[in-house]
Order: sequence, then C-alpha cells, then structure tokens
Amino acid sequence: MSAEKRRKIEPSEIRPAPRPAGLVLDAQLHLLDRQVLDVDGVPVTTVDDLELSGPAPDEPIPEGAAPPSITALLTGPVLGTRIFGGRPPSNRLIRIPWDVVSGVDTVITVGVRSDSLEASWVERWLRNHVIGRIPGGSHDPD
Amino acid sequence: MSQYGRRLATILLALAVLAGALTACSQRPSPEALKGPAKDVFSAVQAATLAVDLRIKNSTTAAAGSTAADDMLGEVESATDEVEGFTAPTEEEKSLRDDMLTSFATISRAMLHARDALTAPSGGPEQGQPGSGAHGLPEVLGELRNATDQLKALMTKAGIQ
Amino acid sequence: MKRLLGVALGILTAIGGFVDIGDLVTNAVVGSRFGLSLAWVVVVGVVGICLFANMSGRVAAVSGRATFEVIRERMGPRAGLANLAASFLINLMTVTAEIGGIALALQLASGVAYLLWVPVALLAVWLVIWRVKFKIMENVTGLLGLSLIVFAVALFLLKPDWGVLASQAFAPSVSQEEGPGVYWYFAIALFGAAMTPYEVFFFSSGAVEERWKVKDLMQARMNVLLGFPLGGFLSVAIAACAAVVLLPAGISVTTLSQVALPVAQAGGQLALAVLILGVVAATFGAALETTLSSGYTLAQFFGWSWGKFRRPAQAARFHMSMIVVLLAGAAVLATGVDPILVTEYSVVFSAIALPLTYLPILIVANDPQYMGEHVNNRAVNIAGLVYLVIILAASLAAIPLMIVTGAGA
Amino acid sequence: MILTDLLGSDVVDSKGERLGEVSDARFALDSAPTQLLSQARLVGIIVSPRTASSFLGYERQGMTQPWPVAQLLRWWHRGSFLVLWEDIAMMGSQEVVLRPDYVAYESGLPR
Repeated sequence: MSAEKRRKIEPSEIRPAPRPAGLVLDAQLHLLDRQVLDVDGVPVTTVDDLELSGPAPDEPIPEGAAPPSITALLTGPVLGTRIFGGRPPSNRLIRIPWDVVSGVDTVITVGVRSDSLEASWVERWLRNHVIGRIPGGSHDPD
Repeated sequence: MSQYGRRLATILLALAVLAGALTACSQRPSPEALKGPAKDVFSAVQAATLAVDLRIKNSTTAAAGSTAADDMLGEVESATDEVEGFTAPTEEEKSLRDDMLTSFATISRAMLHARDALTAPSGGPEQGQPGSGAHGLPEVLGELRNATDQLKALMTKAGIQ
Repeated sequence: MKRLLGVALGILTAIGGFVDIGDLVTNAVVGSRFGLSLAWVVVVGVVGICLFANMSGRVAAVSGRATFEVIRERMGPRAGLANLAASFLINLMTVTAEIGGIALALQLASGVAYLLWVPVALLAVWLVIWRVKFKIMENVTGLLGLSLIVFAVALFLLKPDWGVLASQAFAPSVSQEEGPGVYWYFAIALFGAAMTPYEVFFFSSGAVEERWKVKDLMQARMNVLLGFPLGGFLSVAIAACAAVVLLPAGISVTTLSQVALPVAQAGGQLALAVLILGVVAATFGAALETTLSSGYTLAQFFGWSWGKFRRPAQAARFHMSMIVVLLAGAAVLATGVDPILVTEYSVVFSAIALPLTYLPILIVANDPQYMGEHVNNRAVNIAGLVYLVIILAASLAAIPLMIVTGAGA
Repeated sequence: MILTDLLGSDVVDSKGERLGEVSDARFALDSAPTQLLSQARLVGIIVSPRTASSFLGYERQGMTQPWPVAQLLRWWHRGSFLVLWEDIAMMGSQEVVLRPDYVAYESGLPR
C-alpha cells in the first residue's frame, strides 16, 4: 500500500460535473444485480458482473486513449467469486454480449429470446431432462 | 474481498458455540431443577384428565382423545428420562428424586390405561361400558385424579408451587 | 355484483390465509401460560404486517418487481445473499412446520400416527403447486381456513368471565411465576408469528403473478386492511380459548391435541370436526405459500424465470427448487423432530430476520425511479420508521432472550 | 477487464497519497450505436473517501425519504467525487493511479 497519508478532497475543490449527451448509467446503481428479461419478457438471469474492453492492468494508459466500453454482462459462477473473492477462469464466464441489450430501466431487456443465450443453459437442461419429463410439466396450469 | 469470507467464518463459529451453550447439562435434583419436569408432567396429566373427561361427556372423538393421551404419555416419558439423568449425592436429594420418579411412574401407568380406554369406540352414552372391566373411562378418570393429587402433594412438599 | 363478490372473496381469503401453524401454536401456548396479557403484541404485529404487505404490494404493482429482486438490487449481492440464506432457512423451517401441522391435524382426525400422513401431505402440496391455478389455490385454502372461526364461536360457548379477559388484555402484567424474560421472549415469538416474512414474499410475488396494476391497488389494500385484522382477531380468540380452559387447569400447550381441547369442551365433536378442517386448510394453504415463497426468493435472487402463471417447463429451476424444498422438509420431519418445536423456533427466527427484508422494501417504496408518484406518503413513512425501530429491537433482543430463557422453557 | 476488480480498489494521486476507494463506475450511452443500443462508454469512476460500499445508491439520487436512513447514508458517503477517464493514469490490479492534473467533479447523478 502506498503512503498511508490521506489527502482529503476539500468540498470547494469539487466542480460541477460535465453533462454527457446520452443516458448516464452507474454500474452499481443501474446495471449490477438487475434482472435481465428477454424479448418476450421471460427472465433470463440477474447481472452478476460486467466485462469491459478496458485497459490492461498495471500498464500506463497513454494520453487521449479511447475510453473502454462494456463488452458483456456476466452471470453464473462469477457471482460466487464476486462475494467471496478470487476470480473464475475467463473461459468459465457466461457472457451476454452488450449489443443484444435493447434497454436499461428498472430491468435490463435484451432483444433476443432467452433460449438463444448461453446464460440459460441450466434452465434448458432442467427443462429437457427433469421438469419436462414429469407428467403435466408442459401444460398450462388449469 | 476475501476478508469478508474470513469474517463470515468467525460469525458461523460464534453461532455454533452459542448453540452449544443452549443445551442443558445434567443438574442436581434441587427443587429448582425438578420444577421443570414436575410442571411438565402435571400439565400432561391434567390434559389427559381433561381428554378423558370430555370423552365421557362424548364431547371428543376417540381419535382426538387417544392422540392427546398418546402425546401426554410422550411428555411424561421425556420428563422421566430427564429426572433419571440427575445425579443425587445427598440422601435427602436421592429420596426426593425417587419419590418424584415413582409419582411419574404411577401417572404414566394411569395414562396407559387412559389411552387404551380412549381408543375403544364409544359404545353409546351408558357409563363404564367401553374398555375392559377395571379400565372403563370413569375408573381411569379416578385413577388419573389420584395420581395427580399424589404429584401435587409431592410438589408442595418439595416446595415447587 | 361481481365486483362485490371479488372484494368479499379477497377479504375472506386474507382472513383464512393469515392464520398458519405458527399463529395457531404460538397463540395457544401464550394463551395457556400468559392468558391474554400478550394480546397487545398481536395488535402490534397485525398493524405491522398490514403496513409491510401494503408497501411491498404497492412496489410489486407499480414497478412490477417482487420483493427479493428489490432486496438484491438495493443491498448488493453480499447482503442479498445473507438475506437469501436467512430467509431460505426460515422458509424451510416453516415448510417443515406447516407440513408437520397438516400431518398432526390428520392424526387428530384419524388417530393414525402423524408420520404416516407426512408423505400424503407432501404429495398433495406438490400436486397443487404443480397444476392448480394460483387464484383457485388461494381462494379454496383461504375460504376453508375460515372454519377457524370455530375458535371465536367456542370462546362464546365457553361463557368466560369477560371482565377477567378484558382486564388481562388491557392491563397486561408479567406473572411472577413466568418471569419477564419468558414474557418478552414469547412477545417476540408472537410478533414473529404475526409478521412472518414469507407472507410478504408471497403477497408481493402474488401481485406480479396476478399482474396487478395500479388500479388493483385499491382492492389489495382492502384485502389487507380488512382481512389481516380479522385474521389477527382469530389469533386472539385462539389465545383466549386456551386462557379460559387450559390456564386454570395448569395445562401449558406443547402439542396440537391440547390446542383442540377447549374447542371440544365448548362445542363437542361437531366443533372439533370444524376445527380439524380449519387447521388442515390453514396449514395446507400456509404450506403452499411457504413452499412458493422459497421458490420465489431463490428465483428472484438468481434471476430465474418463475411464476405459477407459466407452465412448469417454462420455469424449470423455480419448480425444481420447490421440489427440493419439499423433500428437505419431509427429510427433517422423518428424523422425528417435533413439528411444534420447529414451529416455535421458526417464528422466533422470523422475527430475527425481519429487518433484512423490511429495510429494503421501506427504501424502495420511497424511490421515484421504481414508484413514480406512488412513493410512500408522509404518514406511511412515519409508521414505517416506527416499525423499523420495533422490528430492529425485536430482532436484536431475540437471541439473548432465547439463551436466557432456554427458548421459553 | 472485470468491473468488480476495479470496484473497491484504492485510488491514489500521482504523489501516491490515498484519496479513497472506487465506489462505482459511470457509463454514458452516447457513442457509436450498435444494432439496438449505443456503446456504453466509461465516463469515469466515483471515488468515496471512506468506503466503497455504495450503500443503497442514496448518495447520488437526492432522495430524502425515509427520513433518517437517507440522511445517514448521505453523511456516510459525503466527499465522494467523480474522476473522468482522461484523468486516470493507470488501472492497476491493486490500485488506480490518477494523473497529476486530475479534476474532481461532483458525483451527483444528473436528474
């Protein structure tokens, strides 16, 4: 850890923020832990983490470098490591690419059907191997 | 991030120790320690007496009555096990514990008769008909009342109000 | 006319749905040991559940988000996971207690050992969750649960000394025999029985299941504001029956068969039959609600597709988790643990975990992004704050009291 | 890069003095549009002097109810500020280093 001395930012030094043009999203507030619905409104999963096209760690960022952007919403095993520390190997990350995201409100909507997403493989496995097999499994409750 | 994991583990450990403290260890048969089992058995025999009384008035079904008697028998047995677990070094405590155990035994015998009498289908309103001769409902009721009075006397003697 | 029927149905269902094995046992135990001197706790609990259910129902209706999604979004994954673990364990305890309650009631009716009834109850609960429509399930168990009114009828038939009962209720005194520690321990247990978190998970998820919109809020508020207090009145009637018959006889309730004694004494075998029907319906309804609640909490935390309005195949993980919960409940019962004991612990742990679910709802009900202009008004916020203090106090005092009194022994 | 590696790590200025922890990352959807939604560009990071736990999102939404909870949480996060992407020199695995001439902006969310 670098110098323990803490330099307190005086409130007077804080200037009004520049206002970006488009929709402004804070990750913790608007993206993380939000429910993801597919195009028909079927819940897909909850956003456990975000993947950025961000800078490589521990490398100085050149002046005027393009800012990173969100490449994918992450879900699945990454929730465990987010809470208890550590990091899952990158091949085990389940991704929902950012370009299928169609809207961000109190929920995040994607423009595709949930069955087409890798994030719903557990649901599909259970449906085909367990729940679908039990009689009455694919009937509307009457 | 992982210090949360460690903190979580310490909390769980503390809870486990807490749970350990909850289990009662074996005590000496002081009136204070006997108060719990004695009151439990008193409550159980009163409930069984009420069940038999209601059955005589045909206010309850055979199933409900016998279930009540069965439950109460279970209560008396667990109280008896608890009192048997007491260590009684002095002579005076030993006699108190043994009196208590004999009283519990008479109560559980009375309850056994009550359960048998209660399970017999009610043959109609006349008295004493269901169940074998000496174990008709009114006789069982009397037996239960005597056992209760015996326990009550013992409790007042031992200073358990 | 149809609307009036709908309103009446909603209220009746709320009454029948309010009382479960936790209310039944805790009120009977408290009545048999403290008389009505703890009746004020039921009133506090009922007002609390009305406030809490209203807020979470409004959050669900306006924002379309059920309770546990909101909890995770607002508190982040770590606090959310702790909340999920606590709520899930308490739900599992309550499912075990409710299924045990069904079995005990059937034992009371048949004389056959309750452990033989557990698989029957389990299968019946699962079948209803698997096939029966949400609305039908809710109404049938609610209406049948109404037969618990037999406790109120029995109270009148017992012709008690109303003066004594009233003095106990309005001038509560801690009887020296039981001691203040046990008195306050059972106050928390009664509070937990009235304000069980699963009722709120079920209520707000039900709002999403039945696609409530803002216009339905009026009906929902009516159900809560009329149904729950009447349900609370039933709880007090249960305690009063025990106070009139069991307390003088020195019988302290530890089994369901003892709870039935006052009703048998008052109304004979007919009243007993109605009571058993009421207990089976109330515990069956509660078993459905708690099993669904555990499915809802898991699905809403992990973002699975959930809901009885969907085909089971469309909500595979939701249904799978409920099957696992039911089997786990049965496994716990198979160990021979006394369901009444499980019930007594489940209501106290409900009180302990209540702040974890109450605080996020209170916060989101004030968040314009979720609620638009339907945010809490000033009165609701003041009441919400008062209850936040009560709930925190009960939650903090529960464990120390549990140790000091040996869980109310 | 995974976002949660960034959240909660320390923020130091060019002289190595600790300013606080990254409590959030702000994005704006104003750059090149993809098929459905435009790219979410990283505007900057929000630094909180005391704790990274962005508690219930109060500190940036100007909400005042319920009465004590909102005020308590805002007090807990007072002094948070926004640092733009251009002012970040290095995003290390241990800490984020800012450029010497970084500017601290208000972190309040534009209403």
